[in-house]
Amino acid sequence: MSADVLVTETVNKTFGAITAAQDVTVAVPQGAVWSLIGANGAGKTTFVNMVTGYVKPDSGRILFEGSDITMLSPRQITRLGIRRSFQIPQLCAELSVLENMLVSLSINDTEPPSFWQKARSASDVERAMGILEQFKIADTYDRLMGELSAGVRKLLDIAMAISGAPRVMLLDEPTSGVAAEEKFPIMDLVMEVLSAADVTILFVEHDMDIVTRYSQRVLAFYDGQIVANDAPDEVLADEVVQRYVTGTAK
Amino acid sequence: MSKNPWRRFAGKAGSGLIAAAAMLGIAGIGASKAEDTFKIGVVTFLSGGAAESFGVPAWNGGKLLIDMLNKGGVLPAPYDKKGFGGMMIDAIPVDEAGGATKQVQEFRNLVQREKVDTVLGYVSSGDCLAIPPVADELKAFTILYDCGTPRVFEEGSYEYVFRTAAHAAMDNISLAKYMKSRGIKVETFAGINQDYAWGQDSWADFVASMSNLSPDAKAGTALFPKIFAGQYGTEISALIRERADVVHSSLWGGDLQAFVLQAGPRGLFERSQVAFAAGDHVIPQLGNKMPDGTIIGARGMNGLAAKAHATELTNILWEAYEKEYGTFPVQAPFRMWQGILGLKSAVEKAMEANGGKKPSDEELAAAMKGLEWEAPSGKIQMVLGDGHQAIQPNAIGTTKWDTATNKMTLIDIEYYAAECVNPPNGIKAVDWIKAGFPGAKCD
Amino acid sequence: MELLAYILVDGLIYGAWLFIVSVGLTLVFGVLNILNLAHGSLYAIGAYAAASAVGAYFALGGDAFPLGSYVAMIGGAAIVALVLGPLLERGLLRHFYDRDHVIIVLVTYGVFLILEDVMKLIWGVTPLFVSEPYSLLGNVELGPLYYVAYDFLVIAVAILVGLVVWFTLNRTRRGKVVLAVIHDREMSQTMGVNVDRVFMVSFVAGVFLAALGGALTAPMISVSPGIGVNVIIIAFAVVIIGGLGSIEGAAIGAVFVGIARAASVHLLPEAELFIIYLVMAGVLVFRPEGLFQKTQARKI
Amino acid sequence: MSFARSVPVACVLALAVLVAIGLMLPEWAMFLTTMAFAKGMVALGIVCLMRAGLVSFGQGLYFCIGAYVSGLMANWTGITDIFLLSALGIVAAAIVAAVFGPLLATYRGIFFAMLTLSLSMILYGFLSKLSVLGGTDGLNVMAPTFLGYAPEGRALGLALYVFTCTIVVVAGGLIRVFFDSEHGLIALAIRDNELRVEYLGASVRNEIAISYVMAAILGSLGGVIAGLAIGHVDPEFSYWTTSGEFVFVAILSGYVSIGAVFISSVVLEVVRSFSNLYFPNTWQLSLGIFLLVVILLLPNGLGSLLSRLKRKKRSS
Repeated sequence: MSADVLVTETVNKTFGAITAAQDVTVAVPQGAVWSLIGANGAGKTTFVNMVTGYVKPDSGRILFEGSDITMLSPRQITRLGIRRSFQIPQLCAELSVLENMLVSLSINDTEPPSFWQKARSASDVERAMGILEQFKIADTYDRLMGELSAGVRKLLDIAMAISGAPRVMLLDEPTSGVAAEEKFPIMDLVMEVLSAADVTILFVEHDMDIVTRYSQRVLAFYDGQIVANDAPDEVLADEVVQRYVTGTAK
Repeated sequence: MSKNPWRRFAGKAGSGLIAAAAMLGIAGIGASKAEDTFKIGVVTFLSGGAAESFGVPAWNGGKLLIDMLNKGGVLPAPYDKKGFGGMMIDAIPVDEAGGATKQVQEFRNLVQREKVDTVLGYVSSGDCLAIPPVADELKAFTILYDCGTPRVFEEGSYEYVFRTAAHAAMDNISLAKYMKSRGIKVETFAGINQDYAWGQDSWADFVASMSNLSPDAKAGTALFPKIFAGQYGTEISALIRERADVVHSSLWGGDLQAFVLQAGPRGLFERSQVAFAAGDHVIPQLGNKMPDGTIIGARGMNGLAAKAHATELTNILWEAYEKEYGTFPVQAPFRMWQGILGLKSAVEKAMEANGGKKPSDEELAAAMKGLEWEAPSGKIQMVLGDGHQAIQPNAIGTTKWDTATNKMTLIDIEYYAAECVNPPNGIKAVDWIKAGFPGAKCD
Repeated sequence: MELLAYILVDGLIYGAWLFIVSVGLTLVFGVLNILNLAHGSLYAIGAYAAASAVGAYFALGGDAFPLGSYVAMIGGAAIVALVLGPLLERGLLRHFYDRDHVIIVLVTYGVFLILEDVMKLIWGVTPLFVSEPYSLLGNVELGPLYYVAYDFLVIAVAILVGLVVWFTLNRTRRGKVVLAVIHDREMSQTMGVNVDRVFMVSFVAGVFLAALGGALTAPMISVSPGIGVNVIIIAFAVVIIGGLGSIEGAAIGAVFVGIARAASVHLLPEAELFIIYLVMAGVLVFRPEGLFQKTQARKI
Repeated sequence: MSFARSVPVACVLALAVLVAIGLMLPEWAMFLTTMAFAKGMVALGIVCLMRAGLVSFGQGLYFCIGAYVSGLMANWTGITDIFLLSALGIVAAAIVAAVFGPLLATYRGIFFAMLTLSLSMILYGFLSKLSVLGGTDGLNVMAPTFLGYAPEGRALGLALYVFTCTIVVVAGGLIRVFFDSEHGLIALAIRDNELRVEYLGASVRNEIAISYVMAAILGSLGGVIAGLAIGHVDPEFSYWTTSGEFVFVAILSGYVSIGAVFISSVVLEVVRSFSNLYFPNTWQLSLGIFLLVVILLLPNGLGSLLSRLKRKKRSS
C-alpha cells in the first residue's frame, strides 16, 4: 500500500439533496495514469475539487503519501505537489502567454518570489520559453488570451500547472472544447511531457477513445459512487457501466 | 527580448520633463506688485453652512465700504481721503470653505502668487489658529477680522498678525452681567455649543463668569454637537428634560437657525430663558420665528444695538447697506467695516511716517500696534496681546417682535464699556474671570 | 423612566429620518449594484426643491389651505426624481454597466462634485427655509415628553416607505422581476426581462427616496450648501450595519443607530459624534457583510 | 546596460532635473509642487493596489496618520528632523496596515472600497472628537529641520522641495522595481484571475496584504510631507472627499507609468490652486466633469496614453 501516492477513505459529500460522493475509496499507485468517467453530476468534478481542497468532504479522509490533506487549503495542497488544470482554462486575460508562464514560474521557483528580482529576467524568460516550446506553443508567446485558439489555451493552462514539478496531476477534461483532430496530438503531447517527469495522472474524460488509449485504469462514477475500477476494456464491457455511465447497453 | 533599458529610461525622463514643463508654465502666471493700488485678499465663507449668515454679508459690507472709500469724500473724517492714503483699493474675495489646511494653502497663494499687500479674513476659529504661524513665516501683514477664540493671542504671539475684533470672552461675560443686572432667575443653566475651539471656549468662559457673578447657579448638561450638524431634535429633548432656568449657546450661522426652527415649536424658549452669545446675525432671516424674550449678544455693539447709538458714520453705512441689499447689516458687516477702517488708519499712519510711500509689512505692523480708531461699532482699541488684539464695547439686548413695523427689535439693551468686559493686557480671559474681573472699569 | 422614554422616542424619530435617508442608497445598490456617492447631493437637491416648492405654494396663496404644503414638499422631491433619475441613469451610468463596479463608484463621485456646484448655481448660497410645515401640525405631549407632531409624521412616512418598498419588492409581480434582476442580470435578460427599464425605475425610485429624505428635513433646517456631504456618511453607516442591499437591514440599522445616538446624547454627550462610527466599526470587524446580508457563494 | 543599473541612473537624472527646475521656480510654485508630489505619493499607493485589482477609497487614513504622527512627535518631543519623522510615519503606517491588511485583503471590489472608506471615516470621527489633539480645528506643526540644518523662508521651501523630490524619485524607483519584480507580476495576475494564482500555490491574501502595506507606507510618507509643508494638520486629511481626490489622481494616471501619477497630481493641484480664486463656485463642477471625461475617454488613464505611444513605437 505504501507505494500508493493518493488514497481516499470512505469520502462522503452531499450538496443539499444531491449526493456528490458516497463512500468513495480509491488508492492510486505512484506513476499511475487513470481516467475518471461518468455522466455530468456523477461526482467526477467533486472528486477533483475535494482532492485539490476546493471542497471539503462531509466525512472520510484523503491522504497524500500517507499524510492527511483533507482539511488543507488549495494553496497548501498545491505546494505539497498535487496540481490541477481546469475544464475552462483559468488564465490571466490581460497578460501575454509568456507572462502567464512567468507568473507560474515566479510562484513555483525554489526560493519564494522576490521583491527586486526582475520577473522578466533573461533566465526566467528562457526557462518559460523552454516549457512553451515543449508544448509547441512558443510562437504565441506575446499574444493575449483573446487572440488564442481553444487548444493553445488548454495547453497553456496545463503547462502552467506542470511548471511546479507536480507529484500528482489532475487534468479536468483536457480535450473538451478542442477540435476533434487536435484531441490526440494534445493528449500525446501532455502524456509525453508528464511521463518524462514520472507524474501520477488522473484525468476526467468523456471521449471513450481517449480513455481506452491513454489510461491504465478507469474509475467509473455514478450517483457519487465508484461503480467500476478496472482496466479500460473490462470497465467498458461492464454491464452496470454500460447502462448508467456510457448508456451503450443494448 | 527585454525592453531596451535606454528606451525605458527615455520614457521615465520623458515623463519627468513633461512634469517640469507643466511646473514652469505655472510659474509664469503669478502677478506683480503694483505701486498705486493696495491689494487686499479678503477671505470669508462664500459657500457652506456659514456663508449666508457670516461670509456673504461680511463680503457685501466690505465691497460696499471699499467702493465708497475708492470714491472718496463719502465718509466723515478721518475717513474722507480717497482709498487708502490715495491708493485705490483692490479686493480679491477667497472662499474660506474647505478646512484649515486648505486655507493655509490659499493664504500662501495670496501672499506669494497674487502678491496681496494684506490678507484680511477668517471667520472660523480653526483657521484663526492655523494662519498666524504661516503669516509670521512669510512675514505677511494679516488682519483677523471675525473669529472669536481667545486662544490666538493668549496661547501664541505673532509679529505680523492682528485681530481687529474683540474675542469671545467678552460676549459670555456680558451675558452673565446682563442676567445679573436684569435679575433673571438662574439656579441651573445648561448649554449647547458647537464642538470646536469657539464653542468650547465660549462655554468655559460663560461657566466661569456665572460661577463668579452668580455663585449659587449650578452648571447642568453641556452638549457639544458637531459643527454644521443641522439636526438637533435629540439635543432639544435633552435640554427640555433638563428643565434648566437658562440655556446658553454660542451657535451661529445655519446651525443657529436650524436650532431655533427646531426648538421654537417644541417650547424650549417658554420653558427656559435662552441666551445666544452671538445670535443677532440670524434675526433678519428668522424674523418672527425668533421667539420674543430671547437674550441676544452680537459680539460687540453691532446691528440693532449700534443703530440705537448710531453715529453719522454708522448711519451712512447702515442706509447704504439697506439700500444695496434690502436688509439691515448685522455683526458680520460691522466687524468687516471695523477691520477695513482699522487697516485704512494703519496704512495712512504708516504713510505719514515713511513720507507717503506704500508701507511695507513691517511698517504696517508697527502702525497697527496699539492703534485706536472709530468704527460703526464704537471705539476699537488694540490693547490685548501687546497691541495685537482689539477690545471694543459690547451690548446685550432682548428680542421683541414689533407688530407695528413687522420687524424684530431689541429692547432692554445694556451697554458695557470695553474695559468692563475685556481683560487687561497680559492676563488670560479665563484667569481674569476666575479672579473676579480685577481692574474692570464699568461706568 | 422619563429618560428611557426620551431616549426611545428620540431614537425612533432620528432612526426614522436615518431610514428614509438611507433606504434609497441600499435599494440602488441592491438592484443596480451601484454604491452612489452622490446620494447626499440628491438628498440636498430634494431639500432645495421642497423648500422652493413650499415657498412657491405659500406665495401662490397657499395660506388658505396650509396642509397642501406637504403635497408641495413631496411634489418637489418627485420632480427631482423624475428629472435627475433618468438623466443620471440613462444619460450617464448606463455607459459604465459593463465596466468594473469600482469605476461606477468613482463616476458617482464625479456626479457628487458636479451636483454640489449645480445647487450653488441654481439656488445660490443664501439658504432657504420654510419652517411652516414643521410647526403646522402643532405639538404632542406624551406625559412629561414634549414633541412636535411633525416628528411623528416623519416616523409615519418612514414606516409607510418601508412597507411600500418591502411590499413592492416581495409581494408584487414587478417586485419579483426586480428581485430576479438583483440575483442574476444575465439570466433575467435571457428570460425577456427589460433590464434597462428595471434599472431606470429602480434608480429613479432611489433618487426619489433620497430627495424625499431631503424634502422632509427641509422645514427643520436652513437649507444651505454643504448639507449633503455629511449625510452620505451617516447613510453609509446605517446601510453597512444593516447589510448592503437589504431593506430590512436598513430599517433595523437605522433604528439601532438612532437609539444608540439618542442614548449617547442623553447620557454621554461627549461621545455623540463618535457613536455612529464606533457602531459601524464594530459591525465591520465582527459581521463584515452587515447584520442581515447573506454571504454569496462564489461560482468557479 | 544591465537592468540593475538603468533604474538608479534614471532616478538620479530625474532628481537632478527636478531640483534644477526647483531652483528656478517662485516660492508658491515650489510649495504647490511639493504638495502635488506629497499627494502623488498617496495616489501611487492606490496605483499599487489597483495593480492587484483593488481600489481603496480610504487612503486618507494613512495620509492622516503620517501627518498627525509626525506633527505630534514634533510638537510633543521637539524632534523636528524630517528623516526621523518620515521613519516614524512609515513605522506607524506599517503597523496599522499590518493589522488591517489581512482583514481587508479578503474583500474585493465595492466591499473593499467601502471598508477602506469606513476605516478612514472612523479615524476622522475619532480625531474630530479628541480636543487634546485640537479636535476639528486640528493643530499647528513646527517647521522641519534637515539633519540639524534649520532653514527659514525660501530656503525652508527649497529644502522641503528637494527632500520631497528625493523621496519621490527613490520611492518611484523602488516601486518601478517592485512593479517589474515577481511580486509585481503576481499582483497583476491576481487582478486578472486570483483563483488561478491561489491554485499555483501563492497566497492571494498575503500578496494583497503586501501591496496594502506598501500603499500605506507611501500614503503615510505623503502625509508627513504635506503636514510639514503646510504647517497645519486637521481631521479633514482623513475625510472621504480627500480620499476621493487621491483615487481621482490614480484613475487619471492609470497603473502603467509612475511618472504619470505625479504629473496628474501636479495637474490636479494646479487646477485646485487657481480654481478657488478664479472660479470659486464652479471648480468642483469642473473637477467632476474632468473626472467623467477621463473615465469615459481614457479607460486606463494618462498612463495608458504613454504606454500606448510606446506600443505604437514598438510595433510600427
